[in-house]
Amino acid sequence: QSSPQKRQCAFKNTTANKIFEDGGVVNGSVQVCESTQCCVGYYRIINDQPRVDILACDIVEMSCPNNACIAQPAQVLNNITSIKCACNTDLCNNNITWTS
Amino acid sequence: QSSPQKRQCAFKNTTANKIFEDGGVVNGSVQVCESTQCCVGYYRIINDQPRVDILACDIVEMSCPNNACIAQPAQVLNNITSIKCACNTDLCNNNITWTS
Amino acid sequence: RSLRSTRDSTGKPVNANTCGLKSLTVSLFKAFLGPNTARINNCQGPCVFPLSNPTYHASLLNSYIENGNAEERAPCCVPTAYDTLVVIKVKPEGTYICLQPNMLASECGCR
Amino acid sequence: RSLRSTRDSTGKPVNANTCGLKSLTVSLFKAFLGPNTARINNCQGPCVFPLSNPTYHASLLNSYIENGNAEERAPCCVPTAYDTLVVIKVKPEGTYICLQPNMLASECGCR
Repeated sequence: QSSPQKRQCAFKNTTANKIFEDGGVVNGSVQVCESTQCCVGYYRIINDQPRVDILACDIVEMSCPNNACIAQPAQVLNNITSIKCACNTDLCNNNITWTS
Repeated sequence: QSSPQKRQCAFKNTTANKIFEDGGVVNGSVQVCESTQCCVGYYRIINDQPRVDILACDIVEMSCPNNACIAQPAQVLNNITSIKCACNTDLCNNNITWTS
Repeated sequence: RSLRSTRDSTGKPVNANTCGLKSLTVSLFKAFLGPNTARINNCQGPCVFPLSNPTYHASLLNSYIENGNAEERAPCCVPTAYDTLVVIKVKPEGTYICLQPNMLASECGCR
Repeated sequence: RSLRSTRDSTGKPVNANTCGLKSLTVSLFKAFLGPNTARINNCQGPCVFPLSNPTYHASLLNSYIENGNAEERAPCCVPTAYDTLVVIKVKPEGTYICLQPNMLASECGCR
């Protein structure tokens, strides 16, 4: 985590969560991460398809071992099925790898 | 405790404890109790003699079975020996009954 | 004004099947010149799902233990709010009356 | 600013002989979309005289029990302060990030 180059992540914030903007400077659809090497994507499964809610620098998790954004096991919370992915290369969270 | 006549107690407050003044109207050395039938006296034992610190309507204890102010067992707190008495007749706390 | 708070009576009723407030009166003879005794109450009862008045921490801890981690300290029924009591203190300079906080348990919860 | 509080490390060191903070990490998979796990810590250790970080109520309760009243609930080692944690929640309208209070035990005491 002492890389001289700052991680860049795809940025999208459909629900306007201000806290995600604390993760780094946002320029259009790209965020330059201030204090993490991880990008993250959060999706809800709607009509069997993932719909992106948030793409950002990952200020929640502590680690991201994958290069590509591979979906973690689905979670059902409040009767809603959600998936997330985290990854450690620039803009890697633009595409989620997921099989229903 | 539903007596129509309000209890009168001897009043003395050497350390100016404002809370005791909440117990009833003070007129010189007499306090007319607002909400108790009990009078109380607090003493420190100095050179084997009780020295009065507080005489007032008793707003701390819940009961006072005695007519006269008979000293309760001495207590040692902060290396100081203290006694107290409580009683249920007008001005009964003017004199403490105590044997060293 | 009331010198002895009456919030005691608003605590949860005693129920042996859940964490709640239980009447307890103790002597104050060794601590204060007055009062002689006080109803300080106590919190008692099991902390099992659904927990009484839990924090999020207690709920997570309970789930963790129910998933087989019996060696962890389980949530415990303790006071979560207190009332003050008027007490008589003795100092070398004299005898004082004061409001002593955290004396009387008034609410319970699993922590 | 620090999104995950660092106050954990200021808690009392683990000491089996007294009530104190102990590291505990649990899964949040059933509660939040993120993080996957959190170090929520736990309070553990005996509450005997002199009590750790007691309230006046706990001290009175301990004296009462030590005087032979073993049937009362004894003071218990529980969290007395918490830190918040940043978590991801899911609602029908979307996915949210928020600060969840009372998630991480940061101080312990006998209650």
